[in-house]
Amino acid sequence: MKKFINDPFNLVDEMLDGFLAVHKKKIRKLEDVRSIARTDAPVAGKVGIVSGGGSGHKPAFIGFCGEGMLDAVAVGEIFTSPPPLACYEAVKAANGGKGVLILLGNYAGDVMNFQMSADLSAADGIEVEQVILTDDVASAPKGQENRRRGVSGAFLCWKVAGAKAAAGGSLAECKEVVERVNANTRTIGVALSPCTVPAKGSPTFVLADDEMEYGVGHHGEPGTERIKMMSLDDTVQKMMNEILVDLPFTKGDNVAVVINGLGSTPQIELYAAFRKVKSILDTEKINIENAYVGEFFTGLEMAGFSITLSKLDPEIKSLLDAPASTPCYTC
Amino acid sequence: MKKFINDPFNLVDEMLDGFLAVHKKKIRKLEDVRSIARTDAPVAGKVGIVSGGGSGHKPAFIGFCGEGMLDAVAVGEIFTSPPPLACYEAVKAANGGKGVLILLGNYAGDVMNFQMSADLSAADGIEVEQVILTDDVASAPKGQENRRRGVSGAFLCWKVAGAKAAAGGSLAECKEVVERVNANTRTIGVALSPCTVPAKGSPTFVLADDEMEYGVGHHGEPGTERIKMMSLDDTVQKMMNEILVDLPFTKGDNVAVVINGLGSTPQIELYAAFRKVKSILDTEKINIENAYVGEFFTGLEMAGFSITLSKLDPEIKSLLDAPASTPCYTC
Amino acid sequence: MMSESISNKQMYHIVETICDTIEEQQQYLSDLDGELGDGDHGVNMAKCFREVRKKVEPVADKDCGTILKTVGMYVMNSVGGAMGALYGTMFLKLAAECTGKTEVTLDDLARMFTAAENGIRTIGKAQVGDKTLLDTVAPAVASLQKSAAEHKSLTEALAAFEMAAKNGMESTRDLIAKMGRASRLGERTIGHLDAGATSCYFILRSFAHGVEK
Amino acid sequence: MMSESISNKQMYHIVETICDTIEEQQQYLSDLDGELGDGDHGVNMAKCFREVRKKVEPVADKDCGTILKTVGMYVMNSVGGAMGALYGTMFLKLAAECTGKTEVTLDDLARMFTAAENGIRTIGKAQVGDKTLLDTVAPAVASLQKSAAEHKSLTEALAAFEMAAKNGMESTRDLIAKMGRASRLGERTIGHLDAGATSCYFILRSFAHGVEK
Ligand SMILES: Nc1ncnc2c1ncn2[C@@H]1O[C@H](COP(=O)(O)OP(=O)(O)O)[C@@H](O)[C@H]1O
Ligand SMILES: Nc1ncnc2c1ncn2[C@@H]1O[C@H](COP(=O)(O)OP(=O)(O)O)[C@@H](O)[C@H]1O
Ligand SMILES: [Mg+2]
Ligand SMILES: [Mg+2]
Ligand SMILES: [Mg+2]
Ligand SMILES: [Mg+2]
Repeated sequence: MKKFINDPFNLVDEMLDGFLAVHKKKIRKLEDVRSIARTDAPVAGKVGIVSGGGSGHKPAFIGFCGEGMLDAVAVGEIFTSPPPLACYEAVKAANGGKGVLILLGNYAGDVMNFQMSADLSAADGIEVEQVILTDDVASAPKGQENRRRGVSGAFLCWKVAGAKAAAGGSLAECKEVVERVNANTRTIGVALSPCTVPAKGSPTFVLADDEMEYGVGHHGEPGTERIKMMSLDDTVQKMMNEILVDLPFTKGDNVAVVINGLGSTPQIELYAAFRKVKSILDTEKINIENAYVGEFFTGLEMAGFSITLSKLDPEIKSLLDAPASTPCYTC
Repeated sequence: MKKFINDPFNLVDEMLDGFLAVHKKKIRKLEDVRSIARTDAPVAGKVGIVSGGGSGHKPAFIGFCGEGMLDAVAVGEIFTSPPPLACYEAVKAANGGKGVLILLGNYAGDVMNFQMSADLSAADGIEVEQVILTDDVASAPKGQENRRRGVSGAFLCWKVAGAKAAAGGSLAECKEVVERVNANTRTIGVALSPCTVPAKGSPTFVLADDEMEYGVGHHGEPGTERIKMMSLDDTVQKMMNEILVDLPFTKGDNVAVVINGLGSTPQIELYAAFRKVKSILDTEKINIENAYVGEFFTGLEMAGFSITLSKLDPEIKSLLDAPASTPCYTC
Repeated sequence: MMSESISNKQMYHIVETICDTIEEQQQYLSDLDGELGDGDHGVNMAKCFREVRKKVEPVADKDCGTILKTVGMYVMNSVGGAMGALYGTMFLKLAAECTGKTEVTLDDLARMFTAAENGIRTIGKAQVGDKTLLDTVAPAVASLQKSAAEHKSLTEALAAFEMAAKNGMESTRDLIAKMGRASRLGERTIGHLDAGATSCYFILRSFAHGVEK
Repeated sequence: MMSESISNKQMYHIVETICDTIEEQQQYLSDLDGELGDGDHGVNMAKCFREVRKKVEPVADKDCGTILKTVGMYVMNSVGGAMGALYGTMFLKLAAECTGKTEVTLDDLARMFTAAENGIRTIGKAQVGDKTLLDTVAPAVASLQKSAAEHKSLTEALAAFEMAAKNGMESTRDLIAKMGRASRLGERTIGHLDAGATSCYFILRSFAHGVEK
């Protein structure tokens, strides 16, 4: 394992120290727990939007804490969900009196810890709702959507939730619009090489020089197939075939596309992938309204990328386009 | 070589197709050459700011083309400077009648090709000035600063030049302020693993499992030393020792810091590195006014990072803080 | 001969035994998790119980409830992950049922573990047979309840408890994972022990072994 | 026996010979560049001259100036890098001195290469001895000028030209690089041939070999 680290068990704290120092104008740390909030949280009279999860996915989650997106974020160890107290304090910090919406990925640890924080918050009289995000088509078959992992589609959900809350939406409205985005979003990922959790020291999987892990998760979870290397265009075609039929996306749909680097894939390859996605969608007469290419939800230094397609309606489109100002995303 | 590519010789064009489609609101392609410009270029009555160089450094250079930064960018093959015609068309596209400033890295190909484009532009009656950027302390000893490579300090130069031009600065003023930034900026890089130019197919260098390339260039150029792996803190300390004495930076100075990922180093490590930089500067009583952590100038998928320190004066500080809206940097 | 209750001193030894055992078994637990999950279970557990050892030392002389609550609060509030929630709940529930006690009888122990099992079921939503640590906990707790009802000696009860936990752990080998990361692998999980069920066996076994010290 | 001038048909053969030679030597050139630079010289050159072959075919029957200008325009405007600028300049300067000519004499050739050398010096700012392609060009051009002044036969002149280019290339082995990427390596560059000087030798040699066809 070659990494720029000191004691692996201090890495998340050291990262957070650096992150807080760089972005002190936008975010602050909460006391006693490893959670952050936008500097002006709670915003009175606004629904609070909270997320969180394991570290190692940067810019997710903390990079999207700020105006127009997340009010507070609970920070876990690498690939490990944050404890209930961190989630609970994040909810309290986000609570501006109009309720708090928690968005979380569908991972056992996140579900348990956020549920406990929701129970604690409810006992405090805070109105709390949760939406569990499930966009990864590779992680469970169609018909079992609620068993799927939440992956890079989360970026769209955070953006929409934050914008809806900023626009004065009620807790129920914010929840409804995120559920709508989640229901209309599909992602699939592929990897060429694994990542290594520093505290563990060995890679999450091993691939031969001519192999790809198809359907891989953001933590290096095994995919649905181990396939031979293919050209970029063939890889994208295979991924798109799977995504398009799953929702399905059809002629005339308006969509947002996210091409998300999983860690060490150069941007040059991500933009080349977008080119192929666009040419497929052009052929299918599916209209790209919003496009995002870069790193949004990584898995440490994994080489790979994911494609997310999300069917838009006018409200969702306008919420995506609403302003946001966070450490890692500004529009 | 494991990469998401089709024909390696088409990679730059495919990337550019994708890039233009994603960022069409901010940038457009120039006709007949591989160069881009902000959609509203040339901006009448504003000095034009042009840069360019080989591809594979994304978000540099094209990611910083837009309001408040670069007006036009010439795009080369991977790690190969663009031809004179591409540079010349970029200059023409940026020329709003008040002259054009070209910022380029100190690489033989860039120097020759931009010089030819400057000659062609001058023959057209366009007032052109060039500043050759030279921030990499590892690439030539002190006293031979003008032989040094231009690396991630370029990000600060582009930002300052763009802001000065946007503020109505004359060509001479824009040139002078960039020269001031360049003269006050020092960078050093370190790598844990190489990158592979797709058309070549083999890595730029080979390191043992316990080795780092210290003083590495953005193309994987050999550094000044091949050293044993060290902790992050020791690595940063060694780099800072070299940077601090070179300018030198001293007590009471106000500085901007850039921690730049070279490709596959996770953000978590970059922020942890910033933490150590900050603690060293705190001890030295050097004041961090601006901090930038992320990828600004990569070398494909190299694992590594560079530290840039730039001494600020009030004008430079305010130009760094001025608004910019480009595909990959907005403030 | 063992006394018919567990003293607070013994409870402290139990916690020490847990810490020692997890440390020894770190690699084994990670290897098991590597087969079906992300391979970090040993590291997670070892890091957790290394810290537990430090946290619990200052309260070594306190009552059983305080000792177990100290473990539970740390695990619940600092560890994170499914393990933090599940084992945090387990220790907090154990603690809540012996608040203030410097001696814990077999009846107490049965009540404590019944509460712990319920807590784990509530938060984890797993069923017996889902290939989780519940497959270790449930038969062990049932055995404890039976021993208590039959007024067995503490020694006998703990031996049966350990054996039931071991059988429960072993039972996961033939099961298909229904919860957590491993559940994505479906049938491929057959033939492998569940990592959480195994670490849970080591923890429960430490109650038997720790008392003997 | 060779005629005393190079026809446009022969000039086209020369260009074809350059393309063939670069293709053959691709790996060798990359290996040389790998020792002192970034290892892409062979790939860069091969890609360039594969395209040159296509670009020059449609003008195969045109005058020498048109043929060489077609090469030069492509290299200058499409290749990029130091090589694009330097070789682009070389071919454009060669072309400019034989505009409209279907026959090129030794005197013409000497004038063409003198212009090319000057162009390379102006744009590259290298000196002889800096371990660049100029170390190949300069002695070869000097030899051509001498042959022209001494009214040598074209055959003799081209043989001397090739030999001078070869010696020039070989001279780079003992030099310290002063320009380009390799210059950062200082003394470590001694003992290695310069990649650009070597590709330049292959190009100049093709003038001799191409005429023989
Ligand atoms: N819902 C659940 N109820 C009970 N135990 C569970 C549940 N989900 C997961 N587990 C246990 O968690 C163990 C994995 O723990 P660990 O590797 O530390 O966490 P992670 O899966 O987050 O890496 C599994 O072996 C299983 O026994
Ligand atoms: N200023 C210069 N003048 C003449 N030749 C040069 C100069 N700088 C570099 N060269 C030549 O360029 C060659 C390297 O070319 P190449 O590998 O294609 O480009 P790059 O160095 O950009 O990868 C060197 O071997 C050297 O002969
Ligand atoms: Mg884990
Ligand atoms: Mg090169
Ligand atoms: Mg695990
Ligand atoms: Mg080269």
